[in-house]
Amino acid sequence: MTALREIEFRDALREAMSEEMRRDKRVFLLGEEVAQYNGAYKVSRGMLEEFGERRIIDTPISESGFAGLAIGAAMMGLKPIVEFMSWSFSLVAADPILNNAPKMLYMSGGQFGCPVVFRGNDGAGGQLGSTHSWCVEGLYSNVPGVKIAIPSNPYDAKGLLKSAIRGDDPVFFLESERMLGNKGHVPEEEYVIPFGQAKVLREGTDCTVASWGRPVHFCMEAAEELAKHGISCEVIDLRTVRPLDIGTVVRSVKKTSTCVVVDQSWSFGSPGSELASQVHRHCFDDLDNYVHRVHTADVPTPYATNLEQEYLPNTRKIVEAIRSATYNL
Amino acid sequence: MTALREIEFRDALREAMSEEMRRDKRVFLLGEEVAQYNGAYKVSRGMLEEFGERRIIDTPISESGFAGLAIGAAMMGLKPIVEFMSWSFSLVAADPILNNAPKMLYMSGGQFGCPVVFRGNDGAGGQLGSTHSWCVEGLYSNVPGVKIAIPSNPYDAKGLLKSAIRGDDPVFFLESERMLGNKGHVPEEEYVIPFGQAKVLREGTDCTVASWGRPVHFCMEAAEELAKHGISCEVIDLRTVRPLDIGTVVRSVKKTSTCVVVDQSWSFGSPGSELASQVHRHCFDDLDNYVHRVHTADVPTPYATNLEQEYLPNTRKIVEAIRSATYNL
Amino acid sequence: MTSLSNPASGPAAAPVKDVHAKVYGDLDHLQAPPVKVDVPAETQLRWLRDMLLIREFEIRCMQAYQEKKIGGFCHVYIGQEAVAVGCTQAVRHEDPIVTAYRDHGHALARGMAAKHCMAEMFGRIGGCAKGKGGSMHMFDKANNLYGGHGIVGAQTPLGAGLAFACKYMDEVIDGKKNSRVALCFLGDGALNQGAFHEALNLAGLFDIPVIYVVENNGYSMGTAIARGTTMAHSLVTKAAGYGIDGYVVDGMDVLEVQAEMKRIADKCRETSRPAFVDMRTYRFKGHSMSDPRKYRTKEEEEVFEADDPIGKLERHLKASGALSEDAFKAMLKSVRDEVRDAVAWSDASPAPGMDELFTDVFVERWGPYTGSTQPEMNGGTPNLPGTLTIDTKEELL
Amino acid sequence: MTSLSNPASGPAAAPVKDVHAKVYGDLDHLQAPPVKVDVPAETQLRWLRDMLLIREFEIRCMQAYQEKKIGGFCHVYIGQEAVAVGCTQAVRHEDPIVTAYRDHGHALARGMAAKHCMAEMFGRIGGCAKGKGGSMHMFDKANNLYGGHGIVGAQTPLGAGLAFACKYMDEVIDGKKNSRVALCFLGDGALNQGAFHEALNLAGLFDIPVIYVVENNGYSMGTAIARGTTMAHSLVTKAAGYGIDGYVVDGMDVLEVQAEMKRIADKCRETSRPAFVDMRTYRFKGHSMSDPRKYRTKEEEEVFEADDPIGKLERHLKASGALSEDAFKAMLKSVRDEVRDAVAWSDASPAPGMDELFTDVFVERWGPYTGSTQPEMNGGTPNLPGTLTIDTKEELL
Ligand SMILES: Cc1ncc(C[n+]2csc(CCOP(=O)(O)OP(=O)(O)O)c2C)c(N)n1
Ligand SMILES: Cc1ncc(C[n+]2csc(CCOP(=O)(O)OP(=O)(O)O)c2C)c(N)n1
Ligand SMILES: [Mg+2]
Ligand SMILES: [Mg+2]
Repeated sequence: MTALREIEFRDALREAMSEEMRRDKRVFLLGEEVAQYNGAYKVSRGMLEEFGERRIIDTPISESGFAGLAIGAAMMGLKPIVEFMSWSFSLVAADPILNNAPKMLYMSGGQFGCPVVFRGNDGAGGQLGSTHSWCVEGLYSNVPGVKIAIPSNPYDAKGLLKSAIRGDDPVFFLESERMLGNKGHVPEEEYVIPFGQAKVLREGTDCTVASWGRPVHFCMEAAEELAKHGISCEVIDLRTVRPLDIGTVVRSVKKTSTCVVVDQSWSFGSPGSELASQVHRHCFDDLDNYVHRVHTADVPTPYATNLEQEYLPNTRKIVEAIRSATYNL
Repeated sequence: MTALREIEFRDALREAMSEEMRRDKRVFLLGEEVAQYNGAYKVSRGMLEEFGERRIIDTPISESGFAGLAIGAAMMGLKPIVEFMSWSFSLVAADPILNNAPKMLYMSGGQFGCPVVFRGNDGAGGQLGSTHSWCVEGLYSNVPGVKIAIPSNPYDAKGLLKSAIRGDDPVFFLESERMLGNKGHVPEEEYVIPFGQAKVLREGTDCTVASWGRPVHFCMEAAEELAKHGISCEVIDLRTVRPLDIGTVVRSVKKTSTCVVVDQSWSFGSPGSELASQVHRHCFDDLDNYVHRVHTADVPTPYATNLEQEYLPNTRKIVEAIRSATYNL
Repeated sequence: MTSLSNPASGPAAAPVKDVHAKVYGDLDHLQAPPVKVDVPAETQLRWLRDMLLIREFEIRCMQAYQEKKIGGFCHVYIGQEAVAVGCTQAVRHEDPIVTAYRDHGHALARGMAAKHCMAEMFGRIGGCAKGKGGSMHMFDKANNLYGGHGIVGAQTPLGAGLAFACKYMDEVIDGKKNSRVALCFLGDGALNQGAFHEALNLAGLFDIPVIYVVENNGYSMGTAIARGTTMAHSLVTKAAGYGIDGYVVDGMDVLEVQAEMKRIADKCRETSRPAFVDMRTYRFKGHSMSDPRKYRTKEEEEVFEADDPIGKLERHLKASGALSEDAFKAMLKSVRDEVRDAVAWSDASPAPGMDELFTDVFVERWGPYTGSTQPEMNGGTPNLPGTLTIDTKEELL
Repeated sequence: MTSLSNPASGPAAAPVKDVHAKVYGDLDHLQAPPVKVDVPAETQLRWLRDMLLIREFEIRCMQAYQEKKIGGFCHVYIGQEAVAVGCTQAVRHEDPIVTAYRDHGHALARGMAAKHCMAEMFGRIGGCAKGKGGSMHMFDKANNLYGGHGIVGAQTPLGAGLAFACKYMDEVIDGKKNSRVALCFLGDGALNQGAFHEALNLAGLFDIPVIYVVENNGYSMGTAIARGTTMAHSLVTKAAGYGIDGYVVDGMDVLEVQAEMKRIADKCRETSRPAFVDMRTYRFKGHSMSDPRKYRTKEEEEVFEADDPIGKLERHLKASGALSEDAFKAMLKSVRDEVRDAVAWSDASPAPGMDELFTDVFVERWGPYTGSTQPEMNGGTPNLPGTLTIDTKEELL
């Protein structure tokens, strides 16, 4: 038995992009500092060397401009990958990414698809303050016509990004600065992961804990912690929030009868509120308690580290929520 | 007994602005076509004449620029009212309105407030197509630091807009092109309506129907229709979604045991999903059925009138939802 | 350059100049001396017909709007016909074009059948987008029209993307020299949107062969250009800030438009550089159907109406003997018949089926989203509801 | 104009010119002949100290960042000190200023005490924003500093708004002539954001007395200006597209900066027109703390380091006899003490209380949002948690 290959999250992203670029010349990458600088977070390290400056393209700080450029190019049949250094900088490009990309196919009566993958860091990166810590899924998941992936580990990141690039629809791909250095098993062999399929990370009988992206790790910690106290959690990683694999969550809740949703975006009108509301709907007769929700606090992101820690979802809060949901206070 | 004064929704908005402008010289209005053209929808008709071009200001088509200008001016103590001809055009200004206005006070540790009122038409205006029919509450209500009002009638529109202008915080004020000509009673005497206070429009015992903005009228129609069949609905107009007067809804649901939420924005991660999830939480032991939700269809806005009608929430769908919620199928 | 002689010369010349100077801020485009026209008469006749078709089409739209057959916003192109016709005739059919919401003229000039354009506005399944886009969002893949776009300025980065893609496909994928340019139309009001500035910088920086044609009709809604745009009298200085060549062209003269645009497009194609055109034109009607035009005078309108690109070409062709009064009448009749047929066809076209609400949301269908059928004009079968649901898992692997 | 003689003249002049030409694309700012300086020596000494304070403060920041006392992103101002000092000294204290995220220099130059600036980065209650803003978001109401802003370009419409408000308050509310101008700083990278273009157009159109100071340090992160910005060698052409006067100023010479900016500010104040300044400067360190600066050569850095605005003024004052070596040492010591004290004070300042998480969200408190306390530097009591909850109903009526 040979050791499993372990690589960093950022390497998994790069492998996905590079493999797809080798496979399909229509794929190219553009964004700020992606080429000569090797990416602000080194996700695209070495790609300029391999693919050249025609396919790995440094852009000026013009998110609205280059997102729109990518959309135009995609309408003509190319498959651009747009890197937002941070999704926090995508607000200046809200119109092209929300008003153009997701609606082009519909407005044109099926004539023009828009296969652009927009990707970059999402969520608090560690004391980056109010303007740089957006969880844009809280905003953008409201909009039909895009698919949204929020992977929690290198394996999923690679498989989902490959299917995002291969697909024919616009995708918002949300990574996390805090996880880029995380290592995980990624096989040598090629694989893709379809959108809309949740993964049960840990089976359990007392409480369904559903999350996506970085907080999944806190959920696992909480589950482990609570296992010591005899509370058995089933942890589900949704992996994509659009499409949302509600079926897997519902099946689980029908078994556990309680549910905690953990979402690192703000609470109001979020993917978390959506999931809670859908679970409530589909498991109305099964639930022993209301669906508990853990979010970031409903305030702008504070800079000070103590405030930021308290602001974010964390293991302690998840433990508390599970205890409350399962009446184990 | 004298006849009640009835005025149009647009007149109520204008009265609110004009009265506040007379009261406080720091208040001014800017936006596209607000001055010489009297407003694209005639909301500001005559205001240039009364207040002059220094206070009623025509801007170029530069939403990001003039929204940001207003924010800078507000930081210095002025009280701008920014008219977006349509909230659909606010996406190009997403960064200033979401990243600046709601966070300035927090980021500056309490030093700089941002008392700007952003207002304009929201929602489908009648075959305006995909790019022009946004219900931005679906996106923007996720963000802490702003208040959001979505009035359904002239009386509320005037009272809420006056308190928005008088207030010291940023406000998103969402009107509807489809309602600007609606008439309603607005007294001569001055009044303001505080944010965060829902209004019970119709008392009932069988089902709580909660909504805001234009669909409130469909809810009332549905309630009337169902009254004929012996189903008694309590219709609540939330009036503001941030703050959300969850107390009034909860008190009602504790009485009726069923609830239908009607929200004209897209369903996923919307104010509607938030309200449903909160009702579920607070009324877990009271509900006889899951909270039903009526939204626009989860697709871009179609142009064709038959598709658009089916896309939007309407009386038929609300009736169906109430019937289902109350097991009166 | 190639130019028709100004019919308003002689005694009326002075006031015309004054009015033009008032609207655009300068007189550049009037100063070019008229040059001998060397376009074959039959080509000129074709262009005349193309412009007439747009004019008559738009007149019918206004009627249909009054009759409530058309809903939403409707922006007609009357007065600006020479721009769409002259520009599309200056480039090749494979050159992609994209425009704003005042887009019927571009659609027709590009070759969309009047019936598909009209049916779109009627919200019928026979429309270019099966009635799902509407007046502001005309798309036509077969004719390389990448849409009308409703958000002011939004199409300008897209235009850069179209030209970028042409170049990428030819040079990076196929390893040959790029052969296409893109045309991106915008209104003068769009000059003030940040997206346009970003697009210009990108186009200049990346050597993208896109031509930005500013249809400078002097107004954005009720706002005269100089009230909303700095340097209105010399818009080319804006392009200069991005190192992009700027041109001023008389957009009321189809021959000049075509000749100048051809020269500009040829240069772009050759050098792979962007260009900026201040195309001086005028919309004869209001911004949309509800605009009483109080922001300008009747006299001003009359001066421009006298400069009508259609009347001018008609007079020119008649004067040169290439067009008889009878031939013109026949042309007008055939155009009117075409438009009338388009209306009749659109009336007869069914409303989209309710299943269409959930088609065309995703190319890869899942859950509630059903498939898509291609518009008839692109060889599809618009009446067949697309109900195929493909399992994502199978599709992807 | 007022200018120090270039210390790198003589044999080294040619390579310097080459390097400058490579970075900025042209040599405009080196061509102005040195002019006699008439600033009193004590003023020059004060400016020297102001620059030194920024320099030493930033050195300490870098240390503190390594020690993990500072988190997040931290962008130091080393090399650009002459810009913040010269500009703030060219305007009045009541003139509002706003800048981007590289903002420590502006905060200090504007008068924020080093301890409040440092404590902000330490995330402590004694910070200018009680530790809630961080390095990129320095605000100081008492000193009319309207923030560092983290989103590139976002501050540019705000800058127009500040100047607009000055004018509105004076002219519309108080009925007198406007007396203030606003300074809006931006990086060269911000030139490519649409918001800036919209701001320039608005400023030009509305006669807004805002001065856009582009701190052109040749790079935005790893991107040399000409790789991201068209017409990099002549940025003033961008302002010309909006009818706005443009200037090129040597940002490595505090005397030139102050003199030129005073002239520009006076003109803005007088005419109520905006201005645009291509301020040629250089950041000696990386973009932020994690930047290895591989995109430029050591030689290039050395040429600019030889042009260090602090060393230059120091040499000049020493040569003129206004500054002895001892006096300079004493100055340096006092600056270092001040910074060391700021660090000690910040270390001692407590982290914000947990209740601060919910303060400052709204001015009008409701529900979960508690009140706010003013930062100490503005006369408030930062340690007192604000817990007052006011009923909206009562407050409004
Ligand atoms: C971003 C945005 N803001 C506002 C509008 C509303 N609007 C539609 S057309 C228009 C005027 C545009 O004028 P111009 O660009 O000159 O084009 P024209 O109508 O003259 O063809 C405005 C303000 C919009 N569609 N998009
Ligand atoms: C809209 C936006 N895009 C990207 C970023 C990330 N970013 C921060 S600073 C920077 C470079 C800015 O360079 P410049 O404006 O020249 O300022 P300098 O760092 O040289 O002071 C970038 C790309 C951002 N903060 N905002
Ligand atoms: Mg126009
Ligand atoms: Mg820079």
